Amino acid sequence: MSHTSMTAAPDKAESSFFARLLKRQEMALFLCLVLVIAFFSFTAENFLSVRNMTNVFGQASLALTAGIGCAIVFISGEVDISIGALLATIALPLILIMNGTESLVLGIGGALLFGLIIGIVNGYLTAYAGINSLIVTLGMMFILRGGVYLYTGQRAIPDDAALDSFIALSDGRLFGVIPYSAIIAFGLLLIFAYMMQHRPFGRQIYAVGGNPEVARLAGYDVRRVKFTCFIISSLLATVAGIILAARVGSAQHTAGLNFEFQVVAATVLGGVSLAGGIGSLTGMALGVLILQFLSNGLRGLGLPTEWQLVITGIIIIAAVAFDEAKRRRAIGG
Amino acid sequence: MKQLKSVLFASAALTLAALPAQAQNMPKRIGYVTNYATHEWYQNVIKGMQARAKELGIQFEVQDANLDIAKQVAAAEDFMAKGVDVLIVTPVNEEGVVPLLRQAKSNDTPVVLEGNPVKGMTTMVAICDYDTGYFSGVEAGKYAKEKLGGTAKVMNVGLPLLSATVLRSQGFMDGLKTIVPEAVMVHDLDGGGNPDRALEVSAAALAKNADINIIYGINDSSSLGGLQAWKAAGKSQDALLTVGTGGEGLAFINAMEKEPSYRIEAAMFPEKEGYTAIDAAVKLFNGEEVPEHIVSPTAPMIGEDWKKFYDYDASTRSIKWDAVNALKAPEKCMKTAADLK
Amino acid sequence: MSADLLHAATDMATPTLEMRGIDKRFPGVIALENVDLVLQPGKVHALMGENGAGKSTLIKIMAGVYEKDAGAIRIQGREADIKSPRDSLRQGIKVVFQEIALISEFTVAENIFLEGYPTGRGGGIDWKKIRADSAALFKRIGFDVDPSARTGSLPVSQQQMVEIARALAHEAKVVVMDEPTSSLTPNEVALLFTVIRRLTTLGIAVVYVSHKLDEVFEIADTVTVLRDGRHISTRPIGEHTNETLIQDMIGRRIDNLFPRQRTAAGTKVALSVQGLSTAKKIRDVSFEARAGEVLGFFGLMGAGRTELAKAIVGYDPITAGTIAIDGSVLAPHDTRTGVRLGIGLLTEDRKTEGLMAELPVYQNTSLASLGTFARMGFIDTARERKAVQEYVDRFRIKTPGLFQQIKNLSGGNQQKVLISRWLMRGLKVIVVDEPTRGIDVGAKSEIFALIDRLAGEGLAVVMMTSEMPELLGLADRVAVMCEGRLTAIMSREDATQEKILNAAIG
Amino acid sequence: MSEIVHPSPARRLAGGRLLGSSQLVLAVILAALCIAISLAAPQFYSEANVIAILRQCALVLIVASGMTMLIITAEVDLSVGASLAFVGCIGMAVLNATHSLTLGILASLAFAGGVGLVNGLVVTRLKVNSLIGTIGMMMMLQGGVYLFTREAVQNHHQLSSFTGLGAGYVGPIPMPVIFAAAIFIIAYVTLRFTTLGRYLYAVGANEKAVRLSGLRSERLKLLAFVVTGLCVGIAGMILASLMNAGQPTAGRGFELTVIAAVILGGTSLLGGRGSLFGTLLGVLVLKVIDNGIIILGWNQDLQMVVPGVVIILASYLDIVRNKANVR
Repeated sequence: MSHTSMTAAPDKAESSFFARLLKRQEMALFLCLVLVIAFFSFTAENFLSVRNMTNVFGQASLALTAGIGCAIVFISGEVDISIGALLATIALPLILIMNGTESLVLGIGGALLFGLIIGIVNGYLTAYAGINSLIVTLGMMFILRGGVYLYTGQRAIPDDAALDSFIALSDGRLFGVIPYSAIIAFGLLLIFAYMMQHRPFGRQIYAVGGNPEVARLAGYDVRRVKFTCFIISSLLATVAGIILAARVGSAQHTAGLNFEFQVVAATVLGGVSLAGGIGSLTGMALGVLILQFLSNGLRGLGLPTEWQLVITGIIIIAAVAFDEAKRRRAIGG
Repeated sequence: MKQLKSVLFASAALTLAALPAQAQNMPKRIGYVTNYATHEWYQNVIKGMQARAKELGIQFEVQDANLDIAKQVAAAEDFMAKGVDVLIVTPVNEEGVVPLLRQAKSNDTPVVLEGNPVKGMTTMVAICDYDTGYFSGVEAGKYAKEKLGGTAKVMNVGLPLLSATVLRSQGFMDGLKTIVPEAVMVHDLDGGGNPDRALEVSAAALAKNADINIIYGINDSSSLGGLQAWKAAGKSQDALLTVGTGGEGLAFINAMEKEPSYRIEAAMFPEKEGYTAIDAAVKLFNGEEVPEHIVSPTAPMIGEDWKKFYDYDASTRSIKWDAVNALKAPEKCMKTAADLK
Repeated sequence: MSADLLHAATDMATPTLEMRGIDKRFPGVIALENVDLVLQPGKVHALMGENGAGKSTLIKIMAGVYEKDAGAIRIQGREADIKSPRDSLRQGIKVVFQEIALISEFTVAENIFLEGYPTGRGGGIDWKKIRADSAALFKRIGFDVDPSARTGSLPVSQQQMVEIARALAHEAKVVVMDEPTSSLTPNEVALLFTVIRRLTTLGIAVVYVSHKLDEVFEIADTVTVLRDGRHISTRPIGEHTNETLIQDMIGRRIDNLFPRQRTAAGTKVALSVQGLSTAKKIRDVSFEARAGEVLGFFGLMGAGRTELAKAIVGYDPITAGTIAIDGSVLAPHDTRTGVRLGIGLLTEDRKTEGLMAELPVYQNTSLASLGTFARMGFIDTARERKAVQEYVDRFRIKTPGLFQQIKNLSGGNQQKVLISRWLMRGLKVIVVDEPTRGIDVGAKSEIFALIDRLAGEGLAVVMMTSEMPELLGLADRVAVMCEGRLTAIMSREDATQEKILNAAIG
Repeated sequence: MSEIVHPSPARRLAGGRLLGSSQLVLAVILAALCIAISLAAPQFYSEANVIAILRQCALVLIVASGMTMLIITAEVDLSVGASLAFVGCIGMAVLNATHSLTLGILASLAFAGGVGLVNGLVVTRLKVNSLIGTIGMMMMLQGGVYLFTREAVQNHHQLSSFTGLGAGYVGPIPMPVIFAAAIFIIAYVTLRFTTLGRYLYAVGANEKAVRLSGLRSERLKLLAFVVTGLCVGIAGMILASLMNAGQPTAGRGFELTVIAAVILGGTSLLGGRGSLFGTLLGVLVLKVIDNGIIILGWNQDLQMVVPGVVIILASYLDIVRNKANVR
């Protein structure tokens, strides 16, 4: 660390606000998003319609919500790939409790409690028992997915209670335009983005991911910070799971297959580094939106699944490679 | 390709003749959200739909959920935003599209379901899974009596994931028992509907129970996976019967030609199902009465029977519409998903 | 006698910090045994000893990085329980470690307040206050750095100053500085001493850990010496001379730290560098190194010694110039060609560039010369281990066995393994970068002897160093760098401290 | 930077004992599993079942051998499952077109090796994290295989030599097991006795040190990617032979099984540490669990839950034991 950093000149604070804005990675992502939208608005039918735009935001709410947690765990220097399986699992307590009690509050409470427990287990095994987080969450992914199959006998469980409040989570739109699910996701994004930038705890997460030894010397409880990050991640995946359960009106055992890959891809695309300590939730959100608009636009063009997969794969690799090249150039002077 | 076209024309003439002579308004656009477009079954469903839509001059578009329920909802939303006149959906899962139907209703978009029934649906085009299994079971029973000395020890390469596939397995056993009452299901496996997974789980089951003499697969991948496990174990196919379901693609034709034990295929004619779904969509668009369940025909094919329904030129198969359209579908299924619980 | 002095010290005032009878054991090793340390408010207390004497352990116990096994810590007379860095900070103990403890992605200002962010209404961080306070702090101590600069973009010496400034941002009772000047320029050292003096006027107790005797004599009031984990002496600085301090530290007299055995250097040019420039730092550097000589490169922090070292062995890319080893040009410019031609680098950063920490000693030793033990790609491990064993014996590498993970060896022994790695390979030119960093005094002279021997056996040794005694003791010729340029080359006879420093400042 | 010598008992690594202590735990788990299952269901030990287990292990072991090398260099490849399916289709198609098994195998090896090469280049040249880069490759292959073929590629010629790849026997031993054994032995010998193997460990342990020692660390990583790819090529052809067709839907989740087996075998994701023998045990444990659940007639959904628990548990035990060693 001592050598690479010696040569680059310190950034000048006097450089204009606008110039600094342009330099930020989020700006590049934002331009990329604008480009994607511009491209499809010319090529894909109906792309720019209010209906389609709000649809995309509603669809993005899942990855966005879970992505917050994923990004926070990444920033703390760990990974959580159990979120896809958790997404499916969480619908079980939710739907079962709602069917039993006719109460949305109890259902959501039960789901959050379940998510909390999973977060505690992931966090404990990683932060306190010291097992590599990739291994822990891979194992947890198997356990949760298998557990759902076991419990449900591979049957989806319908939402028999069909509470209006729950249905509103899926169908409801503010002023008949903006889906509630999108409002929840962006609300959470605002809250957590504020936390990460302006709360001591958020900065602790950055410090722990950036350099755990330094963080410890600065008096932070590194293990507790990481532990908490896993809980946050699980709780946010829980919220995403609740939204999904509402969108599909049931507990789906196959929900969220490969979801973790989508979220990880979007998060990394958004400039959040797997190495920890680098990236922002804004970047993550832009990454999610880029991929979401891309898949919506490709659908709009009538491109089959296989092309969507190929293009998404290429874009992820290209984006990360580009980002890496930029970083190396910056260091090389 | 030419051949296919001529067949299409012939069948078009036939069906047009069969339609009531009233003037119908044609929907401009129909959108279809399929479950899993890369699967052969759905590809052939889509082929049937495309053929029929072209015939009727309807713009037809497909979106693929790729087994992801969240994606399915998203694709259907996209279609509605685009303003399709009728939506056809193959639910990834029966329970998962309830909110989608709700949305479509509030958007005044009629929906035809393919394959799986959903609470609150208007109409569904589907085969009778139980019946399909049942009649192939009856044929398997006859074969067992004749060639296998009247014993029937079945390995079911099943898929508990879907009620449709569970019904097939049940139907098969029930049909089989009408001829061989002492037939038993020795192993009830979850083959994932995938050939490699089916192969893997079958290998273990075959090792445990050496007395298995009938392999039943809920689709062609499953029956072939089971059969490949049998072959890999180094067993002769002399005292074995393999029964497949679906007739989804080319695999079963190959197998019936080359594998001595692969004698029975419960064909489900995906092309026909797609064809019927488009017709149903047109009816819905015109506000006509349609039954809740429009049954698409199936038939057990034994030995060389497949040639009656398909032309095969080593790389593609083409359906013989007149033969398939001549098949009579039952009005009602013997058993449906509702009977499972 | 030292015990009397301790009593005298306690009589003066309530000590800010009192450590009594501290014990600390690691598996198989007693790191500290019954060690006392008493700090008085407003005084600078130097802590000295060889590496491995227990200074670091003692500091780490103060900082809460380690927990003591036995003993008592009292802060301003009250019993204190320090179990974690957080406890230590709460007690007002602020340790500035030798290794930079800053988050490089954060701004300078944020790093200053890393240990406790000022918050505004509702608990949000008050960024305005952070910026304003750190700007004011820098101004107060005369330190010219932009508080909103990204920390990682600063030179190491400035980062070190940021660390020291951080110690002032919080209300500390005790400030501990571990080798704070190791990467500072003379100007910055002067600045540091002003800062330390200001701290003492505020009644803060300062612990100053250093190897550099002149610094200790300049700044310290009291000196405590540790040796082999035991407390040896605590005396006012006035009672010490250079000799007595060294004697306390090593318990014996070192007559010849630099046992120069060689007679005359050869004349054959082994390494020739012409007009070398890199994208990063180096500007038009030309020099030659002869077989059998030690060519010492001196430069202050940031002069470009490490960059030069990495460029001439082919590790870092160059933008202009040629490098020739024994007349063969290093092209393509990569380490593979470099090693083939016979040039190798003994890195300054053992941990990240030298050691394969998890792998056993013998594999670490044979890494560069594995091919010579192999036939058709198969390793003759018996021959390999035998060869490694010879080096272990010859250089007296202290290891429980060849299969020991190298991370468990001491710094000096690790360095010997890395030197063996190159000797086994058989080089013509070896570039050694800060060869004694993190190595204790006893082992230092062994490393010096080794380097001397390398040159004696006919290698050209290019030695990068920031330690003047090392340079003057070992080098046949001295090259001086400043800001990426070569500013002087002089013979051993001509080289004086003044001349070298003048060239280094540029 | 502690200067203290820890005179802990000299732990032999990498080139030391045949069974490291972490493998010992696994061996015990494996033995316990076998005994428990065969007590409950004697068919477990039938010849047919043992052969079935071995055949299933074979596919995983072939790819896991390459993956072990790759993970030892501190990289990972998540695209092996998607590649497995693609390779089978390509091999089958070439076989159909040319009527030559050799060309079919060459084509599949070339394709899979090419995928490995691209992965390696993306990681070493473009400096993309291998986890992300190979997720991207996974998506491209999953999409690409359907662009290549929408249906399973049927075996038109029924060459007996091709069928023999998967279903054939040499004596009582199935062909895939022979292939797997051969590849395992080659990989094992390479890792333990050759300079290449030593360099792979070294790259994983400290890439910079390796580069300073005059070795081309990027080439070594690239090689590990290509070797992993080639292993997938072989496994893909065997799978195609077993299924008598190139199946674009095959290989779902295969990458996770392979990586799980390697991790279970004690290979560190951080690189520089691990052994093929551990991988072998890891594969056996996972497949015995898989098989045992069917033999015992248990709910097959446990086939996911149990490996999940075992992976976490084994990692945990490894850490506990390491701590105990230090004390």
